[in-house]
Amino acid sequence: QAEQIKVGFAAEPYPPFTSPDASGNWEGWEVEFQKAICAEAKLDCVITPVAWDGIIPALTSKKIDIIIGSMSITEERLKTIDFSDKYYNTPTGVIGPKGVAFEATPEGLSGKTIGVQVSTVHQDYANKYFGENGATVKEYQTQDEANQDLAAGRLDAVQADAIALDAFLKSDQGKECCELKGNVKDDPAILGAGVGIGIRKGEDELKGKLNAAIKAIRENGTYDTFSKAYFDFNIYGE
Amino acid sequence: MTIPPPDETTHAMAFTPEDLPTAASFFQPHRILLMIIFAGIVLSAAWFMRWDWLPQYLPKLGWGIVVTLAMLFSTAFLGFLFAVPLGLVQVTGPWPLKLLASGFCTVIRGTPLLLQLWLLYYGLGSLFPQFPEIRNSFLWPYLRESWPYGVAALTISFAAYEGEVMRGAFAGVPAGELEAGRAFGMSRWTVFRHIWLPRAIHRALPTLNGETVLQLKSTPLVATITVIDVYAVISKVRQDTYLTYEPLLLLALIYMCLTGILVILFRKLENRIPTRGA
Amino acid sequence: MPHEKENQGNCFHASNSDVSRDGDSLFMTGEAQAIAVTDLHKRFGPLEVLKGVSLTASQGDVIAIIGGSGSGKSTLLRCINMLELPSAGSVSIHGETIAMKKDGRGGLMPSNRKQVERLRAQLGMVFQSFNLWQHMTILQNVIEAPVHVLGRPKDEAIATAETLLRRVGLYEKRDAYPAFLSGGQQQRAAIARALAIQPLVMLFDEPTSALDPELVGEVLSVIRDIASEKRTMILVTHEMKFAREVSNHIVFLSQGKIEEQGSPDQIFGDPRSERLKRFISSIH
Amino acid sequence: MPHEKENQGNCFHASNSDVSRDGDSLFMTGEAQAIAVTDLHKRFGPLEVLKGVSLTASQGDVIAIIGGSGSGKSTLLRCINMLELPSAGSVSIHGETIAMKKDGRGGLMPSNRKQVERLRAQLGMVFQSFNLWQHMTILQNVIEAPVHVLGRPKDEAIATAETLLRRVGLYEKRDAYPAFLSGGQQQRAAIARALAIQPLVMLFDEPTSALDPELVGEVLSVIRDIASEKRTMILVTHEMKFAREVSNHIVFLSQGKIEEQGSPDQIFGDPRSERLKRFISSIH
Amino acid sequence: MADPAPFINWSLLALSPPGWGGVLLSGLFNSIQIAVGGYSLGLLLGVGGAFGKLYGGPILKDLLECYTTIVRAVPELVLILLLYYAGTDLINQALGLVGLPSVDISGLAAGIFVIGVVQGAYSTEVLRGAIKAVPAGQIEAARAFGMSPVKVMGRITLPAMLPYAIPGLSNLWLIATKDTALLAVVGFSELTLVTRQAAGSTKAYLLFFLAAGALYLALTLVSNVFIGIIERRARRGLVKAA
Ligand SMILES: Nc1ncnc2c1ncn2[C@@H]1O[C@H](COP(=O)(O)OP(=O)(O)OP(=O)(O)O)[C@@H](O)[C@H]1O
Ligand SMILES: Nc1ncnc2c1ncn2[C@@H]1O[C@H](COP(=O)(O)OP(=O)(O)OP(=O)(O)O)[C@@H](O)[C@H]1O
Ligand SMILES: [Mg+2]
Ligand SMILES: [Mg+2]
Repeated sequence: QAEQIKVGFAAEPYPPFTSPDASGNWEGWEVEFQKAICAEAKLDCVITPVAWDGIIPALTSKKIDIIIGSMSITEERLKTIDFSDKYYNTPTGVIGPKGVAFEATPEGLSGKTIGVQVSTVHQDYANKYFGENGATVKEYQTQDEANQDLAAGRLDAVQADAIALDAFLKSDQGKECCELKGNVKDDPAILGAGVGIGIRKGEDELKGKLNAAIKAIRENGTYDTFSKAYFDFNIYGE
Repeated sequence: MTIPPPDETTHAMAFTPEDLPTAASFFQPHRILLMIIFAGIVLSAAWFMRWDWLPQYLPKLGWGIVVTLAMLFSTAFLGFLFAVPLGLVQVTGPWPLKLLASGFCTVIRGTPLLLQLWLLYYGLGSLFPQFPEIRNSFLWPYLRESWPYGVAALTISFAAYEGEVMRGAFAGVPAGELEAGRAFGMSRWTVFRHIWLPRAIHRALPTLNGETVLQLKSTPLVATITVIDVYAVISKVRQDTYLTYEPLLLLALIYMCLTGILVILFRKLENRIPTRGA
Repeated sequence: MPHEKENQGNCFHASNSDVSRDGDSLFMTGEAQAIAVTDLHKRFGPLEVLKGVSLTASQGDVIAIIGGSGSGKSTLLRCINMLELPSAGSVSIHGETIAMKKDGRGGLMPSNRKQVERLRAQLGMVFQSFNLWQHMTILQNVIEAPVHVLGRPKDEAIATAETLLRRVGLYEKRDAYPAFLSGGQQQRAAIARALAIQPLVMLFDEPTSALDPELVGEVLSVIRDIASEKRTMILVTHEMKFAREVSNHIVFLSQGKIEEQGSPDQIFGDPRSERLKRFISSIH
Repeated sequence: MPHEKENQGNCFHASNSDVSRDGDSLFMTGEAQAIAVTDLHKRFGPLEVLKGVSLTASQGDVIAIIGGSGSGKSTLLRCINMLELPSAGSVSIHGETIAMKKDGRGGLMPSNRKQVERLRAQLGMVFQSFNLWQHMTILQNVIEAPVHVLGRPKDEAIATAETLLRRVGLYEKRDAYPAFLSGGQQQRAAIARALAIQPLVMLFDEPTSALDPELVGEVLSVIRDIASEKRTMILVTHEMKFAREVSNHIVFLSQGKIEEQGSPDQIFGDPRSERLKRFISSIH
Repeated sequence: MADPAPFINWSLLALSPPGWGGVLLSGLFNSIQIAVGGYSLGLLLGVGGAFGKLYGGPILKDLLECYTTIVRAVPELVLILLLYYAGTDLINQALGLVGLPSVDISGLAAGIFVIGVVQGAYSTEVLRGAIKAVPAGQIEAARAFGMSPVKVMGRITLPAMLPYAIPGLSNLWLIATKDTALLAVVGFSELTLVTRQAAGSTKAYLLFFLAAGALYLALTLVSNVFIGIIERRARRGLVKAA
């Protein structure tokens, strides 16, 4: 008798981690990860897409039970919710249109308009490092919209998770328009200690189960198996 | 096929000047009791909830309110300018124009504003950069921005709803008053400018009030296309602080105040041209 | 009814011979007739409402048009200032005939809109239902046509308007909106509005029939007052006693034709046609 | 005015002695009085509208209540079926007194709502403004109370209703909606609706005063017809000729009191009080 | 620069995957479910609210006044967020207080609840106006025939107010269908959100937004036909014009 757990993640496409197909199924690396974790921890998981913008309230008001949505572990978030150990960690990249040369540094981005997804660590980072150095930071509800506006010429650059950006650059649209300008200088205080599973505070039993499951799938090779299908490098970081 | 006239629903949906309480009406025993309870709720909300974030965001909130109001007034004004011909054409125009105008009103009133907004911004907006002519034109710096799309969508929506109201208002001006104008030798243009239009606006004013309040309630939708209005500022607060209730409650309070001020302004305006009865 | 044929289409010529008035009107006099209507026809679809009506009013005439409901009185009056376009026939105002052309659907239409607008501004019309402009104060109503049609300077128009409003007893109400006035007051304001363009002819269409009985008197006394200064007037009315007293010529309309016309004494004292007799007896 | 004091509060007892009718009513007879109102007071805020009125109607009586505007006639009638709650006094219907209790604000209220509803269903009220239910056809209006208040079977109610509608001359209109009928027809339908509950007493509040003069006749003739079958009726009316002809007792109300009452001949032929004299002379 | 050649790729709208037509239709179905549910709930609240506001005690009247004022002065979007997050939370806390287990509130139920509460305030105003439009004499006549208050309401007041209420109520229905789009911001997969997902996944923004617009419009137009029929029935007893 497995316990019923509602797994929340953003209802908008975030390839290659989560994206819906036309039959309404969600697929992507994070979906695979979630399946593996739930199987390992013997949890009966139901995936529940919610608006990214309200994902933490959804967790605290028990609309969902855990968040597996590429949510970085940060100090600020830890005030409200709890996290499992990290399950992946990737660098942060900046992309821009082809044919315009600049670097992913405060100087390089000065005077440019840079798009980020709202309430991500990237927003805070961009505000601190670029916004205060002459760049305009524009917030988007979804990563997809930011990419879209970059392709549409409304933005000069987009900062996000390097992997998410990579997926975009590999798409037809991304191939046409844009390229990686580089990764930003790390700031763990803002960019966090990797991505973890969001949990309500005080649910230590669940947290323990999840940590054990992460550890288990990493050790038994499941993690690497499904990761290979998506990435040609080590997504867990180190 | 037309959607029923909006007048009644406007009144049901929008908080309008006649809903304002009078000062005297507060001093009834049960009201005083209720107000004490209410004050208690407010105080305990202020005491037990987290408001430490507020000072930090005040300037942003102020700017957000300015953006919201700018959105409201510009789109209501522009929308009204379009509404007049839309209404007029439906009353007197030749049939192709009539059909076009009523078709426009039906389509706009029959689809959600959110969808129209996204259609303009993500749909149309994503087409523009594919044409180098547009990309190189002087309009491009504006087309890159998001607010022109918000203004366009809100204007179109207001024009459609208010166009329907103006249609009723134009049709409702007593024929005798227009006839009196003609009987005094006024040209058609003079009759329109001096009698028909002011009279129609006068008749439409109460509904116009309501529609403007409704328009205020529609403005937060522009936050979904990256315009930073007061709603977007509060969204940011929510995402920064992960507070569920406090920012939203403050937001509701802000909109209530804005509505209240708007309605009081309208009452002032309405009192300038007295009407009798109703 | 042979006499019906005789009367139909007859012109009623200069009434000066009929009455004692000597034409020392306050306003310009001249050879031309104030109003001349010739063989006017009007049909609404299949219904022929006016079947050839001719009528002349000289300077200073007060003509009352009487007749049963639906006899075409209002239609005749409205054809004079082209609020209703006649199907055939012609209308002249102060000797100037309104140019008409075929409208292609069996009726007529003015060939020169400007001319119609100019001539209309010489006719002061008072409607049964007042038709004051509700979004303007009484004063604004009265100065509207002088300023925006005749192009008079605003302060001059205001001065004239205030004199007129004083005359109809509404000076105190000049800044009120029509909706706040009684019917009688509204109708008096409408009369002031019509007088403000210093019209050649005043047209009244049952000016008292929308009023409560106790308000009728005040309006009639204003009209009586205007009539006494020998202003040309054509008035449709149901107030027979008043018509008899104030007019110098009475036209009895029946089924779209002039059934009988003549001096008040003749019409009321010695009606000839059966219909007029019946009409008069039904009124009393 | 000493005689005012005398009359005030007097009961009007069994009218059989006053008139020639002998009580062979079509409906049940008995010792109990159809209606007995005792020392009724009614105030609206500071205004005392009824200042102690007593009135009795026996089976078969037709009582006309007359009086100037604002004298409290409608209020009295409405107090009888508790549409207006009296401030003091009592009302009995067919010997059963409506139980009242203090409402705590200086007035009375029924202590048993069910009783009021039951007794109301024995009173057929006809309003000045008809008050037909606009969303029902005439037939539905007539069967509504029998079916949904008295619980009669629907087909039986329809049969009765059709008979009644035939009687008031509206059988053809039974499936029309009230708004499509003339005022006179609507009032006749309202009478049929009131008769359909086979009321002990019919109450009429100025049943003809909302009608155009030409429609009054048809309604009066229906009421006359009902009166002729000795149904108990209390009617407030301004039609003095009709009141005199149809009633066997007349009550003159003035300033909330019964100023004078008696047989029609006495009231109209030999009025005693000054007020009644003045009232009658103002009517003629 | 993207190749603009296949400007419209109709196969994206195919009903079965990989076409997104089916997803759109199921989104539409979700929208309709919420609209119907929310509208019905709103109507219930509205009937209660209208009678409360007209005949209730002073405190009930004031509370209802607060309800309608707040809903009418605060944007739907904000109300939806508040009710969606706070409302369901409060319900569970309330259940917890009385010792009941917290219920699992599905997105559908929450959507219906949110739209219902908003619609309830509007219905209250529409119905209150309609009840007030019923001539007092009609109700008085019913009382004079001995009808109990419940009967008066069921047999006279409610049916008689219908013709006055129907134009407003039909507008509210159309508003309910469109307000479901706002649930997109809380991640409920109604038509607007699935449209955005489809558009985001395929980058065919214009196509999908136009398709969704057509669906909403069709819903409106079909509703209009039914509204017309209902209105004609309800207005039978009223003289034309007015
Ligand atoms: N616009 C119209 N369209 C069709 N028929 C009309 C129109 N105006 C007037 N009529 C008809 O023409 C006839 C004459 O109308 P008119 O108003 O001239 O009568 P009237 O003599 O003024 O009557 P009343 O004393 O009732 O005002 C009537 O039968 C009327 O129904
Ligand atoms: N609901 C009410 N509230 C306050 N005053 C009322 C009310 N109903 C009636 N009145 C007052 O009571 C007085 C008597 O009214 P009532 O209608 O009984 O007079 P009436 O004799 O029927 O007159 P009428 O012949 O005009 O119908 C009037 O002065 C009236 O203004
Ligand atoms: Mg007429
Ligand atoms: Mg009365």
